[in-house]
Parts: sequence; C-alpha cells; structure tokens
Amino acid sequence: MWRINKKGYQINNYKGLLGILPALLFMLIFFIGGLFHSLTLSLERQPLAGQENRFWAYKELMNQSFLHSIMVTVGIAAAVAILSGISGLLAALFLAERSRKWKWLQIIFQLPIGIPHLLSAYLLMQVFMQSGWYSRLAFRLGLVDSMETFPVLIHDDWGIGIILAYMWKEVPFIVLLIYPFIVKLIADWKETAEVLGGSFSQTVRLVIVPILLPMWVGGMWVVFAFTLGAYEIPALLAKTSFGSIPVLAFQEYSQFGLERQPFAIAMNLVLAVISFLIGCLLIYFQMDWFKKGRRIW
Amino acid sequence: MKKLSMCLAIFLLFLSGCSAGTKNNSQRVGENSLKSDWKEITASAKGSKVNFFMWGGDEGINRYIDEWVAPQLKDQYNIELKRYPMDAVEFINKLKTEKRANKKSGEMDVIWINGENFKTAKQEKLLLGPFTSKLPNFQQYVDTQSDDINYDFGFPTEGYEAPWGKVQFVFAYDSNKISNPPKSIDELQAWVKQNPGKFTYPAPPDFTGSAFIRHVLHEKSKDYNAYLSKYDEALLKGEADQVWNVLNEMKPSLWREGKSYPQSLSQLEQLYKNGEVWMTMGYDEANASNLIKTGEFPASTKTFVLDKGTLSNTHFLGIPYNAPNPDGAMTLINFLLSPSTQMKKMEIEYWGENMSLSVERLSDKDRDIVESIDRGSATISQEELSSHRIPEIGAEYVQWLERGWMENVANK
Amino acid sequence: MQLEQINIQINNESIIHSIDLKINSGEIFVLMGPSGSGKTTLLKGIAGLLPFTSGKQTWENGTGTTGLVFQEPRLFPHLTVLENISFGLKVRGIPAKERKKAAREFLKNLQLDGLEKRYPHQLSGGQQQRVSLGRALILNPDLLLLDEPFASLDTTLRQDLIEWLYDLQRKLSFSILWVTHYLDEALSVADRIGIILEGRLQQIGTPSKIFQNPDSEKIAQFLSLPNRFSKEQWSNWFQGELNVLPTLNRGWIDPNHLQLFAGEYNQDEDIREEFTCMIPAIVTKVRPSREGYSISVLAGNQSLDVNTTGWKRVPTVKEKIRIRVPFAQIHWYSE
Amino acid sequence: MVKRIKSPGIITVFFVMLFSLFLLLPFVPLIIWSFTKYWPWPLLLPEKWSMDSWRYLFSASGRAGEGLFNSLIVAVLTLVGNMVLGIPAARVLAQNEFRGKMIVFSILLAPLFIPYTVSIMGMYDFAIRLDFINDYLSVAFAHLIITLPYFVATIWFQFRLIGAKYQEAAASLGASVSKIFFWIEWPLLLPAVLLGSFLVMVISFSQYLPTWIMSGGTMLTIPVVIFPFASSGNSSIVSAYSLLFFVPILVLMLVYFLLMRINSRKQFINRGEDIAIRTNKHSNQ
Repeated sequence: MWRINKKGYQINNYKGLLGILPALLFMLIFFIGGLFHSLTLSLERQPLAGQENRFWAYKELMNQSFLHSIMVTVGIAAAVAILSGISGLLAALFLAERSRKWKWLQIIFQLPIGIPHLLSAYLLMQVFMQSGWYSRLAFRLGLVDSMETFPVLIHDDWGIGIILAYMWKEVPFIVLLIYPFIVKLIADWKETAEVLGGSFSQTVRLVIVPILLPMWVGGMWVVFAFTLGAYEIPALLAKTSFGSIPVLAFQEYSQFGLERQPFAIAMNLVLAVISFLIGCLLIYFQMDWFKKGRRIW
Repeated sequence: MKKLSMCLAIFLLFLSGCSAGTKNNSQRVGENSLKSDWKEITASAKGSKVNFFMWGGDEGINRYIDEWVAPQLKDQYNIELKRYPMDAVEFINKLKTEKRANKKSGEMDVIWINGENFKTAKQEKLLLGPFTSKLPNFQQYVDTQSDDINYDFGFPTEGYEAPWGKVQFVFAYDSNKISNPPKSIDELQAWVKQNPGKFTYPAPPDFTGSAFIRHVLHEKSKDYNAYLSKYDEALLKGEADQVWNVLNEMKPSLWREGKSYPQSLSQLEQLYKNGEVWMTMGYDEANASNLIKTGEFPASTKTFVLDKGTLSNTHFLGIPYNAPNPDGAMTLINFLLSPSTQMKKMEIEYWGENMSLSVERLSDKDRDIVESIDRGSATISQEELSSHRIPEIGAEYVQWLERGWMENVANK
Repeated sequence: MQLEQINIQINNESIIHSIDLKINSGEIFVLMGPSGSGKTTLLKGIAGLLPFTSGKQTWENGTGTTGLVFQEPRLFPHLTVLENISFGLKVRGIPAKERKKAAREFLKNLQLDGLEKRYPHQLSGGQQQRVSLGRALILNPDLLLLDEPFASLDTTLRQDLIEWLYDLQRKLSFSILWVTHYLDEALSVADRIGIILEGRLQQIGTPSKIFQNPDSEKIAQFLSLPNRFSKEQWSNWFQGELNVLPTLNRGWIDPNHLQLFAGEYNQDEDIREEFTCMIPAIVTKVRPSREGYSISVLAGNQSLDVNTTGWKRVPTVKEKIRIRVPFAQIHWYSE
Repeated sequence: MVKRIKSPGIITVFFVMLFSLFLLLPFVPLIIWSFTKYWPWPLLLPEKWSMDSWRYLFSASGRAGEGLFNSLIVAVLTLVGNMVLGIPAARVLAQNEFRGKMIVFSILLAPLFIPYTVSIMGMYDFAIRLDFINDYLSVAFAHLIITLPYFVATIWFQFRLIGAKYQEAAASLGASVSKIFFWIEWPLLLPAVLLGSFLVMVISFSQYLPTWIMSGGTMLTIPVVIFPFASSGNSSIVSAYSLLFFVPILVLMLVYFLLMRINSRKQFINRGEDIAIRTNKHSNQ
C-alpha cells in the first residue's frame, strides 16, 4: 500500500498540475494578451487626428449619448439573459418531464444551436418583418388587411426584434446547458419530495430550481456577456438610431479610419469591464451558494 | 503563480518589442515590378497565382470572374485566379493593420476600390505605386485625359489605380404602381407625401444612402461645382442645413415614418422585392435589369434619372503595397481592361455594367458589338444616362455629410 | 392499514404478486427478503410513488398517511436542518412561524438541538439519517415506511439508532413497516415479521414463530437456518421412524443444542430421559466465538455446525468425535 | 398521501407548442426562398419557382464544396487542439486542489464571460505577426479560444462525476498513470468528449469574425462565403447557403447520436440522462 501512495495515482502531486499549463498559457497569451494589447491600442495617441492625450478615447466616451448607449446595450443584454433563462428553464423542465414521449421536441429545441447568429438574425427578419412570412400568414387569416397594420417587430423602437432573435438562439442554449442537470435532479429528488407531500410544481420551485440556481444563473451570465458583445443581430435588426455599442464600435472600427480604432476598442473595453464587474458579483454569489449546498455534483 | 506572471511578462515584452519594430520603414517587394518592362512582367507572371479581393455580394459579378475571367486568364496567361469575397472597407482596414505591423508580404494582389477607400489607401501608402502606365490596354483604350479616370471622388488617381468600370446612380420603381415617377428631389418630396411609407433610403454611411443625400445637396446647392475643388468645410456647413431640412421634412412620410432606415442597399432592395416600398435606387444603372433577369425584381421595374442629373463614378482596381505577386496582378488588370473582357462585362448575362474604356478608341468592329449589346429592359439609354451625369465630390465632404446625417436626421 | 391482492407491474414485468397484508396500529412490522424480491417496490407502492396494477389499499379510519425514509438520507442539500425537517409542513401550506416552531420542538426528539442552522453536508451520517426520519415523522404519518434506513451506517451507530427509533416509536406509538435484511435488526424491533420472496409474501408471524416454523425450505434458506436436513436424513441418524406430522418433511436444529463428545462412546454419559441420537463425525473447522467455539463437522457427507459453551477443551481438526442430537430441539417444517 | 402527478396544464403545453413553432417556423420561408427568386407580399407561396440559387451554389463561383471542406478542416484542427489542451487541463482542475485554482479556472472560462470581440481586435494586430503559421492553424487558434471554455467545462464536469474511485482502484492494482487514463478514464469520459466535440465543431462551423481576422479573409469557410450575400440581401442565395450550412450540422448531430448510442450500449455511463435511467431501473426492483 505504501508503494502505491508513493508513486501510483497522482492526486495532490505537484507534477500532476503540469497538465493545466498548456491550456492556461494559451489563454493567457491569446485571450488575456489580446485584451491587454487592445488596452494599449486604445491608449494610443493620435497626433494626426489632433488627439495628444493618452486617454482621449475615454474622454470622448464620456457623454450623454454613450451613456444612453450603455443603458440600451446592457438593458437588451439583461432582458435577453433573463427572458432566455426563464423560457429555457420552463422548456427544459417540460422536456425533462416528458422527454420519452416527445423526443422530437428535443430535436426542435436543439435545431438553432448550430445556426450562426448572423443567419439567425436573417431567419427571424424573414418571418417577423412587416412584409415577412408571419405578416403574410396574418393576412391570409384575415388578421391584418395591409402589411402596415402588422406590428413593427423588426427595426422597432424597443428592440423586440433583437430580443426575439437572441431568444431564438439562446433559449436552446440554456436548454442544452441545464437539461441534463434537470433530468438528474428530477431523478434524485422527485420521489423524496413526493413522499413528503410536495407536488411536482412544488418540487420544482422548492428543490430543483434552488439547487440548479448556480448553474442556471451561470448560463444566463454567459448569454448576457455574449449578447453584450455581439454585433450581427443588432446590426441587422436594430433601428438606425438604436445605439447598440457593438454596432457603434464596429462602425467606428471599420468605417471611419484607423485613427478612430482606439475609440472603437475603448467602447468594447467598457463593455468588457461591465461584463467583468457583473461577473465578479456573480462569482461572489456562486461561492455563497456553494457554501449553502447548492451544487449538483 | 510566480511562473505564470513570468510568462505573462515575457509575452508582454514580446508584444512591445513587436510594436517598436513597426516604426521602421520597410522596402517594398513590388518595387522591382514597377521598374520592369511589360515583357518581363508578363513573363514572370506566367504560372503564378493571383488573389483578387473584391466585394462578393453579387451573383452575376462573381460568375463573371469565376466563369469567364478565370478560365480565360488560365488559357491565355497560365495564371490561376482566385477570387476572395470581401468588402472594400474590410480589406483596406486589413491593409492598414498589416502596414502598422510591418507585414511585408500580404495576401492580396488585386483589390477593387474607389472613393474613400482609395483615398485612405493612397494617403496611408497602402498601394504599390503608379502602375497604369505599364498596362498596354490602359494606354491604348482608356481615355487617359478624362476627369473621371484621373480623379476618384475628387482625389487624383495618379496611376495608383486602373479604371475597371463606370456606373451611374439611378432610381428604380415598379411601373405597375407608379406611372409617372418624380424627376427631381422636389417632386420626390411631393410624391413621398402623397404615398406615405412607400419610400426610404439606406442609412448613411451606407454607400448608396450616402449618394442619395448628395443628390439632395446637388439640387439644393447654389454652386455644386464649388465642391469639386479643394475641401472647404465652411462651404458645406453653409448649405448642409437645407439638406437636413429636406430630409427631415420627408421623414414623417418615409417607410416606418423615418424612425428606422434600411441598414444597407440590400435591405432596401429586400423591401422593394417584398413590396414594402415602391422605389429603390442604386449606384448601378444596369442593376435593375440584372435583377429582373434573375427574377428577383418584378419585370415591371423601370429606372429613371433626375432631370438635374445623377451621380456617376468610376470604380478602380488597385495593387496593395505588399502584394505577393505584383506581376500577376498587373497582368490580370491589363486583361480586365482588354476590350473583349470589358464587353463581356457589359452583357446582362453576367454584370451588365458600363465599360471603363473609351468607345472612341475601340476598333470599328468592337464599337458595333458594344452598340448591339442588350443591356436589359429597365436600363435607360446610353444617351439619356450620359446627358444626366454629375460628378462626385471629395471624400471629405462625403464623410462630413455621413456624420452630419446621423446627427441631424437619424437622431433627431 | 390493509392491503388486499396487491399486484404491481412495471414495464409489463410483474414485480409484486397478489399480496395481502395488514398492519395494526402501533406495531412494528418488519419486511425481510433478499434483494430483488420486491420490498422497495412494495414500499413505494404503499407510499403512492408507484401505482398498484390491481388490488386495494384501505385504512382503519378511512384514510391514512404514510412517510417514507430511504436507505440514504436524501436530505435537500440547499436547506438547513430546520428547513429540511419543516419541508413537508411547508408544502402543506403551513405558515412559516408555525412550522418553525413545530420543527424546533421536534428537534429535541431527534436529539439534534443546536444543529438547526447546519446544512446537510455539515452533518455526520447518523445525524443526517435522524433528520431524514424527523422529516417524515413530523408529518405524523399513520404508517412510517422504512427502506433499510440504517444499512449504510456502521454497526454501533446502527444499533444506537435502532434503539433510539424503537424508543421513539413506543413513545409516539405510530406504526412502522420496516424493510431490512439484517436479522438482528429485525429481531430487536419486530412485533411481526413478513418474508417476501420473488414478489410474493411467503410468511407472516412473530419472530419466534417464523424461526421455529419456517413455511418452506426457501424461507429457511433465506433465514440461513443452520443444520437443515431432510426427514430421511434425520431418520437415518435416529435409526427409525420419527414421530412427526407427514407434511413436515424437513428439520433444523440450532448449533447450541448439539453436544459434542470426544473419544469412545460412553453409555453412562447418556443418562437423560430423552430421545436422542449420536452421530459420529470428523472435525473440519474450529473457530472461536464469544461463547466458546463454533465447530464444523462432517458426518458422512453431511456438514453440521456445533457450538460449545465455555472454553474448556477444544477438539482439534480431523479429530473423530460424536454429536449428540436431542430430538425435541429439532424444528420441523415443510419444504 | 402522495399526490399523483397531474399532466401539465394546458398553459404549459400551449407555451411549449408556441415556442416550438417560434423555433421551427422560420425555417419554412428559408426553404421556400431557396427555390424562388421573386416572392412579394402577400403571397404565402411564390408563384415562380427556380433552381438558380442551388445551381449557383454548386457552380465554380458558389464554392460550396470549398467552403465545406475548409470549415471541416478548421473544425477538426480546433477539435484536436481542444483535446490536447482541454482534457489534461480539465483533469487537473477536477482531480487536484491547489492554490489559485479558482483564478486558473476563471482564466480558462474567461471567453465565456467577457465579450471576446475586444480581445480579437487586439489579436488582429497580433495575428499579422504570426503569418508564418499556416492559415488553417491560425484560424483554428482563434476558434480554440472561443471553444476551449465549453470543452473544458464539459470534460471537467464528467471528471467530477467519475470521481477518483476507479482511478484509485486501478492504481492499487498497479496500473500506471497513462494506463489509468487510457483504460479507465477515457472510456468513462467518452460521452462527455463526444458532447464536447459536438459543441466545439458546431461553434467552430459558425464563426465568422475570428475566421476572417485570423486568416485575413482568405480562409473561405462557409460563413465567410455566406457573409457577403447575407449583407447583400439576396434572400434566395442566402437561404440556399444557410440550408447548405445546415448539412454538416445535421450530419454531426447524427454522428453524435449514433456514437452515443453505440457507446451507451457498451457500458454504463454517468451522464445525466443515463443516471436517470439507471436510477429508474434501480427503483424498479
């Protein structure tokens, strides 16, 4: 036995930690390095454009309309995250309850996963625009008599089209993420709760959702961070003056010359910082939840 | 953790070392080509590969390059042509970054540019240099003295780019829905009021939308020709308000009450195809005919120009400073400027676009052929187009207008 | 509670066959059976987790409630001890104040005072299982169903908890249907024992009845009764016809009732007025036990177990000995 | 008494049905659009049908084959990178406790939680200096950044489920570390590796910006081929391309389910669903 402890299976062995090094270095160099390099780029002086101050890009950001843009971007991301989270949870619960009989439903819920965001924006535009397919269906059903009477869902004032397109992509993502855990949790706890008199909905509310919470919220966070930084969907579906930051940043980045690129990068960095701060808050909560026994494994 | 921070430090050193190296000027790979004569160039281009970076959103243009140009080039010069679909803004940005990173050998041999892109490229020394004088076809068939060859949106070309084609801005409409299209911006304004929701234009800085607001400027300006000379911000500032007024007056009767605009010409065309709007527009006089041919536009689509004329411009082909195969690039450009290649381009089957060559310089036989080419049902006659042509203004004005539109129209 | 002709099928596979069972109020009924015999299925059926395919479940007072405790504690990991215990009250819609008060009071019975704010992963195994029991008991079930509740605990802890639960049950006098495969557990708590084999309830009776008169060889085998032989074998050893009911064709005898004699046969030693026989045998194994020795012998080709009390003399392996069998101590049963 | 499970309310069913339609219906006009060029409002179905878009797709200009091929190569390279970097990292994270573990884990998962656009803008600058690396490889690098968090998380979770008991048993029988991995852990890990690989390939297939940046626009994967059309609004061709894009995804899905089925026949697996099934079997006794 002594021999095995000494040279056998490497738990708590310093050498055993080597395995993480390649992945860690890779992420440090390319991801963190890229971030850092972006930061230095955003702090570049642009004497040609009359920008001598190192922080000119950030100074220029401090104005009413950018603040508004932050609110809009964060608001949309939060709305997408929360709506996708709730719908995804409900759908996953439903699928987990009757997955055997309704296997085809699962397939439907996994379809959008493979579609890039660009195409999803395109797909949704094709159906939701005023001259889109749903409008034609509504016309056939006699619900509208001209395309103008069909509600404005794409390029609208409230970003409904954007939210719909993101939900089309992200609800299946949430389902994919939490479905196996819900199946496991139901298997683990349904009987126990039933024996104590809990109905299925009580089991879900009092047991499954609380235990799932860290994973579920984590998934919503991923959706939030992605939505915050993604370009394709607002670019295609937002109204002209909507002010989504990734779109503004990409316009600056690609259309107004090299000297405006630091400005574009600065915009994106602000988003990254917001995402990071919210992330820190979440990690704090996760640790707390973890202490309180909310873990699946 | 110590190790990690060391790695990070090394990496950062590496990065800063790289950016320090950027400041040195590099010698150009392609300079030799610019010094060689045509024979040497074609000889060294034999058997090589040319990467052609161009906007890839049109099926007809792509087919023209891939199905007609590429095989011919292979046959005649033994050069392999590879088309890469990319927007001009994107490859100019790529070049800029490559320049900053001091990358000596890039990927692009020939790029399709004009206007702002060309200006940026030339100003930031992203182009190889003056090369058009080397091309036999350029010398022989192009009207080297004309302004639309020597100026690209008011910016002197100086041989840094070779003209590939000429296009003119036209409006398109469905003749089943509109019998009598407006002939001026004023009439358009009136028409829009009568037919609320049936007209819109792409939001600048989209290329087409930007051109549309320049037509407003053209019609409202006291002296449009003043814009053709040196950039003067005060001049534009003085007249811009009128432009915004016109556009803002139109706004409540636009599609979606002007609360939103199509993001691109394609979105506008989509609206037109679906029947949401009754009019579209574009910087290509043959586009409507093309789309009728492919079945995307209703056959009743017609085009018109404004009485005071519409903008026209020339688009060009350039060679980046770090082209891996400048000899092949020049051979390709020369081939693209040959009469037969240009005439093929005019055919509605592929592209339908006007050629950049001067018709007067063609042989009699070729001239007959050009005249017999069918340019499609919606394309208006060459005479009418030529007589309603107005020149483009400087790229600075264009950018100023684009930003101004966002501030004064979109966000109002 | 009474069960009549209960059948349970799962996926068209019959697990429980026509079971009739009555559990009186205040009694502890222990259900024993090998794994796979359908114990858990029956429990779940009674608890309402599985539907009965056919049959009737009735209660003395019309309706009744059950509480089920599993082998693993199955405590909700995200709830404190107090919250776990009051879970059942919560789902019944009892206001927070009341259920907390009830749960706190109940903690004393569970000997868990002071632990109410702990999370399950901060408790020992025994504490966890007590919480699990408390969680079911606080609902005052008419019948508590226990599915090998202490099987995963170590022996001393198990015995302590059995003791504790027994006392609690006698105090609060609820009835228990207790599934276990530990004989000692069964014997120390059971008012009655039921044996279930292959989905059929084979025998019900008091512990002593079950052991003295197993209904079949299968049950005897399950109970691992020692020294089981057929009537023919016993007749051979007793050299004559035995005075037993003809339906009872097998018999077993406890190793403690067998006596071991070393050396030559001595008539004087056999003076008691008893019907006995002596079997010559060879010692094959000797193991010490708490009382003395537990010895395996071979008589012909039959193996017997004999216990000796006291530590006086130990027969050695391969030694020739004889075994004295008192006929009166043999328990007869039918195959 | 335990309440019997009621069938879910009509509202729930309605909600799920509505959502299924929401997910499914947009594909209908997509398919129709790929077979027509002109389809104005309010026609529910076009009057004229045409195969032009499909013909174009498979013509020399359409580059469907080239796009598929390149996408596949990049995806496979990305997958290999994920295996090489991800599995050892996940193993360490799951089986070892060390100081700074939270930080290391956060760094590996960072691209999930911090919008990576900004990092890619920095990488853009950086990528140019790496032009000695093969295009396929450098694109795979960018995809690796985006996919690695998903892969590591999936594998890590499976390692946690497996626990250390089998490895300890094998070690006590004298198996070496490599043998433990290949004989014990790998088979148990397989379902997670399959799921992770599926995710990685699907995500890699759909990347536009990173592909574009790292190759300088020269790597013609399917999204890069589609993009100019998507922004040009040629509905018919975009639809045809989108459907083409769907083919490898569907094939992958099929392969995934097939492999999972083969695998689960061979052994008991600890994935969530299987646990459920196993628990049910257990309770059936």
